[in-house]
Amino acid sequence: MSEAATLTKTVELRILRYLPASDESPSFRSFQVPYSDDMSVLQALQTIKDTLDATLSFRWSCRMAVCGSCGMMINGEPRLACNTFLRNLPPGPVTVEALKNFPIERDLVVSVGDFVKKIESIYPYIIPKEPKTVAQGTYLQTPAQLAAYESFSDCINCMLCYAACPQFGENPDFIGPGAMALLQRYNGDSRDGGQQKRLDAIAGEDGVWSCTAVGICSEVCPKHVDPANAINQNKTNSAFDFFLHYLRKDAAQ
Amino acid sequence: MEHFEADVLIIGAGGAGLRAAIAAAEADPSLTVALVSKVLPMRSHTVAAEGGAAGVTQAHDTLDNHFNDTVHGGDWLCEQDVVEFFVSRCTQEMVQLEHWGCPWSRKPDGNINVRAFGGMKIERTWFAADRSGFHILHTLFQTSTKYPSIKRFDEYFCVDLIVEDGRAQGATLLSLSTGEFTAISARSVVLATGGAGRVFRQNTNGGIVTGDGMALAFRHGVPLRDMEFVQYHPTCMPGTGLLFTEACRGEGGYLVNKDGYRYLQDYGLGPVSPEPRNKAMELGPRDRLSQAFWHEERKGRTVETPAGSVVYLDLRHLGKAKLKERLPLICELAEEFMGIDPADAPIPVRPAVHYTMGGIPTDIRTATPIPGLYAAGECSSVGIHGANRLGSNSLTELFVFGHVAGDEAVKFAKGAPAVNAGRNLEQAKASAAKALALRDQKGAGERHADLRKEMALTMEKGCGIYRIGSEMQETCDKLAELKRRFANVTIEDRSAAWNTDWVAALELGYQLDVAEAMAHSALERRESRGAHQRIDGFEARDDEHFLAHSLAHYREGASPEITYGPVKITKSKPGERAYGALGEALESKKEATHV
Amino acid sequence: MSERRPYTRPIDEDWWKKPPYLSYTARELSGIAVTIYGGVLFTGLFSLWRGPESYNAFLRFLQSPLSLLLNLLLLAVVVYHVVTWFQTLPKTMPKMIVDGKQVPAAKITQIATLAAGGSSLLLILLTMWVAR
Amino acid sequence: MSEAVPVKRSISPIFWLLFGAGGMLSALFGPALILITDVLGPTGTGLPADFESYDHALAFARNPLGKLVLLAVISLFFWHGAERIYLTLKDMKAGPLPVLKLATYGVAAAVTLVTFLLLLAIGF
Ligand SMILES: Cc1cc2nc3c(=O)[nH]c(=O)nc-3n(C[C@H](O)[C@H](O)[C@H](O)COP(=O)(O)OP(=O)(O)OC[C@H]3O[C@@H](n4cnc5c(N)ncnc54)[C@H](O)[C@@H]3O)c2cc1C
Ligand code: SF4
Ligand code: F3S
Ligand code: FES
Repeated sequence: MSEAATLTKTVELRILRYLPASDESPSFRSFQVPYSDDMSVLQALQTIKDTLDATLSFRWSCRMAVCGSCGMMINGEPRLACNTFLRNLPPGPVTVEALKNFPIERDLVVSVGDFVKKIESIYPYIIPKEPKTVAQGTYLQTPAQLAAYESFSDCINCMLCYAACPQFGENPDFIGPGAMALLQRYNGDSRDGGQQKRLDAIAGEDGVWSCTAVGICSEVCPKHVDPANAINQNKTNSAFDFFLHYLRKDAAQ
Repeated sequence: MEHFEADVLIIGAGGAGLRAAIAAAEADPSLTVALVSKVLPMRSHTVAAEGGAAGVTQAHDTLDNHFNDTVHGGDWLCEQDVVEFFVSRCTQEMVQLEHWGCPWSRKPDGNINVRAFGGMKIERTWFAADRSGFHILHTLFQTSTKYPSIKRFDEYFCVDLIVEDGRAQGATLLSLSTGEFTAISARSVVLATGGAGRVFRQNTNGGIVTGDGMALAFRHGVPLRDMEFVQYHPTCMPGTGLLFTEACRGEGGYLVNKDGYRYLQDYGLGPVSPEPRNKAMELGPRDRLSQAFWHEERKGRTVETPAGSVVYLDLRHLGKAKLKERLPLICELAEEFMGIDPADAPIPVRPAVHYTMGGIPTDIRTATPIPGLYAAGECSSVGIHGANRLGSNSLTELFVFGHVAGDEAVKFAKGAPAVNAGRNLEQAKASAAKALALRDQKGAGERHADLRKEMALTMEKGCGIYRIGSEMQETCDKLAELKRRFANVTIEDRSAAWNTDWVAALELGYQLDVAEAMAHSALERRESRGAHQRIDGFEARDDEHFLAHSLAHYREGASPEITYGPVKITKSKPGERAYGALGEALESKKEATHV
Repeated sequence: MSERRPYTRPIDEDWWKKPPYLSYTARELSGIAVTIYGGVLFTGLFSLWRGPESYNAFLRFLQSPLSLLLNLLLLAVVVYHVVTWFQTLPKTMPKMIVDGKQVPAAKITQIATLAAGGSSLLLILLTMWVAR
Repeated sequence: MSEAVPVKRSISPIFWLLFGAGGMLSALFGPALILITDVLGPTGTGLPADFESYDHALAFARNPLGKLVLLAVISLFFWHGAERIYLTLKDMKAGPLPVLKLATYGVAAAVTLVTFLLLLAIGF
C-alpha cells in the first residue's frame, strides 16, 4: 500500500527558514504536505524533508514527547512538534518557527548552549545530607517525600517555558523557569543537603529576581512541571535568605 | 582541523556512556575524559525506556533466579560467566543510582518498590513510574556535571574511529553546529552508541538509533556478533511503533484478540488467571508473545487497520487511579497520540522492532578485539542477552557494564604508551575528507530518504518475527542493491552549519552495513532460537550446530562473511524453554531431582 | 572561518499588550487600584492633620455621588486583584502534599479566595458591631 | 565543576517582601476597607451616621493601634502598587529605569515617611 496515494488532502506549512550560509535573515517558505488524520507536525516536517526539500533542518528523536528535542513555535505557541497533531490545529496554514527567545542556528534549530550552562550552574545533583556507601543500601524516602519533588523531576529540558517567558526574552541571562524547576527538584529532595548552595546561586538579579510571575511558563509546559511554582517558591526562599544570610557564620564574605 | 587530546574518549552519552564517564572520572580524576554525543546527552534514547531495570532485591529472590531467567530467556545463547557477573552487580548499580537521586518509586515505608516483568520468576524490576529510562538518564547526566574532568562534546557526530599502531587512539568528529571537523586523540576509547532498531520500519526507537558505533567498529574489522537476534516488542502503537511498556502487563494488563479472547493461552503460556502470574500468559517473554501475535494474524483473529493488523491491550480493569499512578506516560501516549483513554477502552497494539541483542563483541571486561577499544550498552554484545533479551535487563546492563568500561578504559589509558598525535591527525583528515566527499559528490540524483525507506521495508519483510530462507535471501540481495545505489546518492544540502541532510546520509551508510550483518547472520542460522524463528524447515532449535555465536565480518565492497564462535556454558545446560504451566512443571521436576 | 552565524531575532517590544501576556499586564495594573485606595486614606489622614474644615471637605467629597461611583469602580478592580492574587498564590508556596498527593492549584486558589472573602466580610461585620 | 564566583545579591527581596505584604493585606481586607471607609461609612449605610466624623477619625488616628493600622495600610498599599507599576512600566519600556524607580519606589518611600510624620504630628 502506498501511503501517499491514500492521502488526497494537503495542508500548508509556513516555515521560518534561515540558512546562515546564504540568508541575511530568516524568512517564511510554504510547503504543501499530504495530510492524514493521525499526523503530527513532526511527521509533516519529516515528510517535507524526505520528499520536498531535504535542506530543511530541525531536531527530533524520540517521537514520543520525552526526549525534549523538538520544541518549536507552532502557530505562535511553543509546542513539541511530535505531540502536536494537525487534526487539533485550526484549519488553514500551520505556521512553524524556531523556538522564540533563542538565537536561530538554522531553520528550526536554536542555540542550546546557554540553557545547558544554566542547568549546570545550579548544582544539579544530590549533595548528600548524610553520605552513605553503596554497601549501606538505599535511603528511605516515603511516597510523600517523593511527591514533594517528583513533578519537578519530570522536566524534559525542552525549553518551551523559556520561549514563553517574556522576561527571558528581555534578559537572556535570566536563569529562567526550566533550570529553576531542576533546582527545586534537588532542593525538595529529602536526600539532599545542598539547599543553601543553590539558594546562593540564584540570589542575583539574573537569578529568581528577573521573574515577574508571569506564569505562562507553567501553561506551556508539556510535562506539567509547573516551573512557575519552582521559581516563585524560591523567590520566597531567596527573599528570606536575603535577611538570614547576614546571620550566618560565613556572612563575612 | 582542531585536535583535542584526552586520556579516555567515550562515544555516546546515553545511559552506558554517561555511566562509563562517571566511572572513569571517579577512577582517576586527573585523567581527561572526552564524552561525545550527537545529541544533548539527555536526548539519548535511554530517555525513552519506560518499564524499569532489573536487580534482585526481595528476600525470597536470589541471584540464581535472575541468572536462570536470563539464560532461559536468552535460549542458552548467553555467556554464562558474564551473566553470573552481571546479576551479581545489578543491585549495587541500582543502589548507586538511588544515591545519585534517581526517583525510584517507593513502598509506603520508604523502601524501593519493584514490579513484575516478562520472563522473570520473581518481581525485581526497579521503576520510576513508567519513565524509568527518562529519570535514569537525567540523573546520570546531571550527576556527570559534578566531575570537572569530563569534557563534553555535545552535538558532535562521530564519522570514524582512529585506529593506529594496532590500537584505538581516538575518533574523528563532525561538529553539527559548524560543520567542521575535530580530531580527538585518546589512549583508550569506549563505544556506547546504542542500538540499531531504525533499520526496521515499525520500531520503538528514536531517530538517532542508527547503529553508528556498530558500523564504525565493523568497518575497522571487529566482527558483529549475534546480529540476527532482533527483538520485537509485542505491544506497540500501530503506525508509529511507539512503545506501550511491558509494565502494562506487569501491572496486570490483558492481551486480547478481536473476539476479546486472551489468546496467549493457545500458545503454551496458560493457564489463564485474572491476576498477573510471573512467566505466564501476558508475562511470558517478548519473543513468544510477538510470535503468538503472528499466528493470530494468520488465523484471522486480529483486527485490520490502515497501519496493519492489531490486537488489544486491555487495561480497563486496572482502574483509573492505578493507571494514573503506575502508568501515567502510557495514559498520556494513548490519549495524546490515539485519542484513547485506557481506563475506558482497550488500546490497539501490534509488535514492532525494539532492541538489537547483538552488537560489538566484548569480553567480560567490555574489551573488544581491538586493543584499547571498549564497548558497553546496546551497541555491544557482552553476552547477557543471548537470543532474546529479557525486559529490564538492558537498562541494568548499561550501568553494570558502563561502569566496568569506564574502569577498564582508565586502566588501559594509564598503561598505554603515548598516542601518535601526528598520525592520528592524518587519519582524521582522511576520514573528514571521505565524509566531505559524500556531501559534495555529484551522484546520480538518488535520494537517501528513498533508500532508507526501502531498507526498512525489506528488513521488515525478510527479518521479521518469522523468517523464511528465500525471503531472507531477497533481503540480502536488496541490501546489496541499496548499497550500490548509495554510491549514487546526491545530497541536496551542501552547506556546513546544521546540515542534517548530510548527517542522515552518513547514518544511512552505517545502517546499511548493520542491516547486512543482520540479514546475512539470519540467513545462515538454520535453526530457530529465541527471537530468530524460521518456518522453512528449521523450526527447531539445533544445539548440535548452532549453539554458537554468529560473527559477521566486514568485507569492503562485498557482503559480510559469517563465522561462528563458541558459547560459554557454565552451570546451566541447554534445556527446554517453557513458560506458563509447562514451565512451572519443568521447574518443579528439576527442583525435585536436585533434592 | 566558521559558517555558523546564529541569528538573534529582535525582541517584540510590545509583548505586554498582546495575548497571552495581556492578562498578566492587567493583573499587574490592578495594583494601581490598591495604591489609589492607599492614596485616599493618605489624603484623609492629611486633611485630618490640617483640621476639621479640611477633613469635612474630604468627607463631603466621599459622600458625593461621583466619589461613590469611583469607589465602586475601585472596589471592582480590587476584587479583580484579590481573585488574581490567589490565582498566583499556589505558584509562590511549596507544593501541598496531603495523603501523599499534591493538592491541585485550583483547589488552593478556591479555598484562599473563599477565606479572603470571609475575612473581608468578617471585618465589615465586626466594624458594624463595634460601631453599633 | 569549579566553584562558582559568589553572585552579587540583588536587593529586590526588600521591595518584593513589601509588595507581598501589601498584596496579601489588600487581598484579605481590601474590599472590606473600601466598602467601610469609602462607601458604607460616608453614607451611613449599616453604620452610625457619625461613623467617619472628624472626632471619630481623630480618635482613631490618635489610638496607637489605629496608628499602626493606618501606617500599615497606607504604606504597604503604596509599596504593593510601586512594585507592580515599576515592573509594568519596565515591561512597557516607559523610560530610563532610575526614573521609573524614583516614580514608584521613591513615591512609596516618601508616602511612608510622610504618613509616619503625620501620625506623630496628630498626637496621641
Ligand atoms: C521505547 C523503549 C523502551 C525501553 N524500555 C526498557 C526498559 O523498560 N527496560 C530496559 O531494561 N530496557 C529498555 N529499553 C532498552 C534500553 O532502553 C536501551 O537498550 C538502552 O537505553 C540503550 O542505552 P545506550 O546507552 O546503549 O544507548 P543510547 O541511550 O541510545 O545512547 C546512545 C548515545 O550514543 C550517541 N551516539 C550514537 N551515534 C553517535 C555518533 N555517530 N556520534 C556521536 N554520538 C553518537 C547518542 O547521541 C547517544 O548519546 C527500551 C528501549 C526503548 C527503545
Ligand atoms: S519546565 Fe516544562 S517547558 Fe520548561 S523545559 Fe522543563 S519540561 Fe520543558
Ligand atoms: S513565565 Fe517567566 S516571569 Fe516567571 S513565572 Fe514563568 S519565569
Ligand atoms: S521528538 Fe522527542 S520530544 Fe519530540
